[in-house]
Amino acid sequence: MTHSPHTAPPTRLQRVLASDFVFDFTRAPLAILAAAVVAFLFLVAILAPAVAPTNPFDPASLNLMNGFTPPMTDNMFTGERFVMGTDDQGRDLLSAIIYGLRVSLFVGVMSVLLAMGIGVSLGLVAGYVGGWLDNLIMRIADIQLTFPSILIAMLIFGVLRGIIPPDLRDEMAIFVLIAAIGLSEWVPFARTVRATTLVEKEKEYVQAARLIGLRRGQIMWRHILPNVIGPVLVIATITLALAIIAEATLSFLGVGAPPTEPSLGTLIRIGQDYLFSGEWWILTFPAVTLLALALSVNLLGDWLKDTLNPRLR
Amino acid sequence: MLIILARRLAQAMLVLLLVALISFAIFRFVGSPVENILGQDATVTDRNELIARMGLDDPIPVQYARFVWKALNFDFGISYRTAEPVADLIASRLPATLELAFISALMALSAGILLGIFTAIKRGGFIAGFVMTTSLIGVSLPTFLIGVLLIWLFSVELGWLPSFGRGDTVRLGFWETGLLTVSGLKSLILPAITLGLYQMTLIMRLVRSEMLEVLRQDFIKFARARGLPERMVHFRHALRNTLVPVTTVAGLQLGSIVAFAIITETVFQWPGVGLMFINAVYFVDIPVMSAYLLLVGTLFVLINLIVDLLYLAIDPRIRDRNLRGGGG
Amino acid sequence: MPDDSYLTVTGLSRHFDISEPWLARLVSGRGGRLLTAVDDVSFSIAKGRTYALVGESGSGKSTIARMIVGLERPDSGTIRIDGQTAFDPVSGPTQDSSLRQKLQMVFQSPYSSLNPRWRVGDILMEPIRAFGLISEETAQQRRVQELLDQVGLSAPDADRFPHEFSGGQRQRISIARALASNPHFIVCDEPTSALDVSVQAQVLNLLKQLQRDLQLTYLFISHDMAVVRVMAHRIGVLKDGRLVEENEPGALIESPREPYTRMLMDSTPRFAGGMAG
Amino acid sequence: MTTPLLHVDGLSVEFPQRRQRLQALDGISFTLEAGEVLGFVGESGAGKSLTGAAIMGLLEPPGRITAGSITLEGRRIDGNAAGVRGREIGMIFQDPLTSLNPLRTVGDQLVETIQLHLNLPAEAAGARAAQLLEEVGIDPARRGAFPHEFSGGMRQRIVIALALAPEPKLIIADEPTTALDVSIQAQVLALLRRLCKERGAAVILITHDMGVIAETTDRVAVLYAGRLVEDGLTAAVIAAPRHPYTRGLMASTPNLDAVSVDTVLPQIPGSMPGLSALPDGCRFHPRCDVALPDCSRVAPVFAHGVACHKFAAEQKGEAADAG
Repeated sequence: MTHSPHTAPPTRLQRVLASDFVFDFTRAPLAILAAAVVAFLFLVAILAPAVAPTNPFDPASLNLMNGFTPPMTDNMFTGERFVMGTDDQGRDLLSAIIYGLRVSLFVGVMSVLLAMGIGVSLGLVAGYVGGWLDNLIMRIADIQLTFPSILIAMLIFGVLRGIIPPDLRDEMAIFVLIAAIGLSEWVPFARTVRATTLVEKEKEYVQAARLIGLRRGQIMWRHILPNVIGPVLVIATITLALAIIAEATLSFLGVGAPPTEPSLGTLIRIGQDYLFSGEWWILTFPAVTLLALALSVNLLGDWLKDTLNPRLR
Repeated sequence: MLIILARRLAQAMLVLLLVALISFAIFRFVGSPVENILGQDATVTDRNELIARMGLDDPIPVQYARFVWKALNFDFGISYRTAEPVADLIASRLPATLELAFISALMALSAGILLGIFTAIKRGGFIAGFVMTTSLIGVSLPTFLIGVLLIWLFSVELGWLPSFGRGDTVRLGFWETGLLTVSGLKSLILPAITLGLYQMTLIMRLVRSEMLEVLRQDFIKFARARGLPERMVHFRHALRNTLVPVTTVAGLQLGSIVAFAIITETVFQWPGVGLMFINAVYFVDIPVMSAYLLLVGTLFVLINLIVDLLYLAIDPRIRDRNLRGGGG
Repeated sequence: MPDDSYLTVTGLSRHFDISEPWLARLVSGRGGRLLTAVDDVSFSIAKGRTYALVGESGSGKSTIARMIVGLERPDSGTIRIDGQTAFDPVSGPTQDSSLRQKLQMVFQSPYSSLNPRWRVGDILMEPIRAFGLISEETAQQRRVQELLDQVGLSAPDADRFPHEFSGGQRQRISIARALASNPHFIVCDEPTSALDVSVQAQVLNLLKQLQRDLQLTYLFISHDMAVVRVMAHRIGVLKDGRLVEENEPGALIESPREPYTRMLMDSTPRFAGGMAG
Repeated sequence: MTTPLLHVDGLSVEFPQRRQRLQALDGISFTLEAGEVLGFVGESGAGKSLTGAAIMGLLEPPGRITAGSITLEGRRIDGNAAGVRGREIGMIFQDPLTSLNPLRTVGDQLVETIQLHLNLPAEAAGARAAQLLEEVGIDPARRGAFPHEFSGGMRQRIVIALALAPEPKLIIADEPTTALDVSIQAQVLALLRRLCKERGAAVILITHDMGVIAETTDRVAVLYAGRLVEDGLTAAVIAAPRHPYTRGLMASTPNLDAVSVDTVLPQIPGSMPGLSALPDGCRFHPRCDVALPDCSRVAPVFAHGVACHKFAAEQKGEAADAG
């Protein structure tokens, strides 16, 4: 960054466009591609009712005669064609995938937000306040980290299922899923934020803020939080991929999204049953969508990590 | 050294008691044990009798102590679903899981570390770049999908390997092993790859980034300035310093292999404790869930303890810091 | 104590607990251990003057600075600032914001003393708002520009981020922030030790000029005898937390009483026939 | 004329960045005789450490040498410095805390270096290591200790022992005492100078401190923004600096012999330009109080030990007066 004292400073937009971040992005084809795929999938999921050919939850749109239609082939009874074929119940697979994507992304994003909220606040408090509170929070984090998050999620899922009355289980399933994944992924946020906070808190600008009498909360919120955003963003991206995979895994295992709101994992679970009998498309298309989503998010996360931490390149 | 050992052991015990507490809480408070055993339409006298027999009217700390005591004697109660003692259930299924986890861990560690070193040293090279990008696919592929794809390719399309089960097993005392029969070994291949692949990519990426971090440090620059050839810089100086942080995380990863086995076992219908657990979650079979948690917790605490001690053996700085105080 | 002293420190001490964890202590049978960072230090600074504390790393100079501004709590001793008690062992530190407003600090590192995510204008505005000095927005802006001007920066610099400035310029921003609350007393903790020599002279001159213009009183912390020589009206030499010698600069340098002071000066590299200040 | 120990001619180093290439060194030339102590002085970013790294072939990628040559006793070593590294040229870095491998004992690291370069059997190498430790003032019995068990000054002594172990002809010391306390600085510098003199090894001492230069070096080279601006015998340069930057640098260094607190220190206005915004012509001209019109357009030629238009013009004037 050059600096000559007499030119006017650039505007915010100019600054963003001129930043190394944007510069690097425009020169990373893989990152651009990944961002495009992620943006496309998000858009499709949000606009699902408008872009899906049929509503897979509408019983009226289902025709059992359409069952097991291969992709791009006329059904031998009804003569209808489906881009990605149909499943056992004659549901249009493309529509099912679009709606499944919606569930997967919703669960993924919400659980990342939950994990981020918990992790960032606990990390800030542990790092800045320190003492026994820090010890307590980090011990819990240590213990939780010893257990893989998928196991924690399953456990939380199982416990919540035990607490919720059986007739409400399906209805609450999505929220139980979000809580389970969110609660299982807060530790990386907390650890990173704590580590960054410990570094930032020793910096002299924080002491300068203490000197003018700012309270702890004000210093954490106004001074330290903006400085942990970079690493939090990277973790959030990586965690999004993890959460999407975790959701798919739980749903695949049958302990996630309910049959009434199938996610990509649920679709793959259904598809697996027909793999042996040759109906490959019921598994393949949801699987490819899931892989494309997870891979793109991971690619973005990887690129973000490299760009925000150039030493690691 | 003795002090550290004592402290680590004390910490491990504490964690175990905590895990037991969670496990107990699940056992005691999730759903009602009485209803689960007797059903909803039992009489009040039946219920009261059971409550008294199970000691559910004792103070909670007493119940907890009893729970821990029973657990120490391998008494985890009776499965709600199969009405078998949970301990027997676990004992019959544990060998399958441990064999699978062991083989996968071996694979993940050896291949992961080798590839990690390779991609760190050859950073910027074509092959290393290719491996790195491919590894991202490995991280993005859910374990269950890897399993399903392997089944599709090697069982359905090629018909080379079995798609489910453990094959034939041989009984060695209390241990039932599949490692000694051809069909057992063949059955192991696909699940082991499925379970190990994801861990391998993680370990590889970890080793790479740690090694790059070490290679950037001053003492590496100074080692080069002393005229040490690259081979010595990499293997005598960088590698050892890399393995210190890698040990911890690799240890954790190994622990998580046992838990990830849940997924693999479901895909391949592998008769291990993971499959047992997932069924328990599905049917809200609380005693099995709580026992599984206790089992996995003990395993993790054990691994952590070993990793910690290993760490102390490798790094003289930690050794001294612990002796001089200030740790914690 | 002379009447014109602005700051008076009496019997200031600070210990750090460096004991082993209790379990290790129990096993090894050793008791707790204390590290004495500052040991019974007393001095006073005349109004409008600069008092320098000089010493090597671990001599306790920064701990003293931090205790005086209230970032750290002394174990014993009293601190009186401008007639007010800032700390005494009975009532502890005062929470008086009017006192806090009078003392400010300039830190060592030009890189970590400014929040990288804040614009310079916001950095300078923060003390003004925190102490409620000026309530009206345009007056606040005017004050920020005045501060920038005072330290030799220009008005548009308020919209820039710290990383756009050189080390010397950042240290000027730090000084401007310290000035923002209209303090009477500034603790300068090694303010130039991270700067290049040619820039160090600029910052030292700026501090001197501000002292003249605003009648500021300085406590100047440094490890560099030569820097202290050109800055201080009085010098205290610290060794292992104790004040071993104190004198006017000329007398101290010409005839040091303590061998430690002599050693410090002998090991300060200088060039023959050197350019006098 | 005999071949000098080290000859650097027109050395330029470049760092390709996102949007531009930063020229970190521009045409540095100097000669070093055997046994000589040459000081490189300059402020941060002047390129003094880079010069050392370039000679050692240890430029951090993507930095690279774009022009010039480095010859050691008549052999080109730019491009293949690995062959002489350690054996013929040793190096000492600023921070003794991080220069040693924390996981291996100091004896281990010494023996490793000795065996590699001197082909000694293990026993002889061990004896040699003990002797080296003794020479730098460390009890040889402590060779089994790990780096963290030594103080900063002790560690820098160990680093010096490591650099001297293969009996190199040249030691490059990059700010070897900046991280140490003043009282220890003097000891370590004296030790380094004595050991090198005893072995007839030449030294390139990189520092930002004119005082260190004055007390330790035979000759001094002043760098500014990637260019050499002045070069000469230390005593001569300090007595009569010819470049306005050298003059300013010396004048602005606070001195123990200052007269009074009320005097204003001489200062150079502004600060050294960053590599991305180097001015045309003489890179010092925006801060120079005696700049001529040419200074902002034409880079001055390095002649008579200095690169300055003003000095050249005065020389010409004197020559004309004399003639």
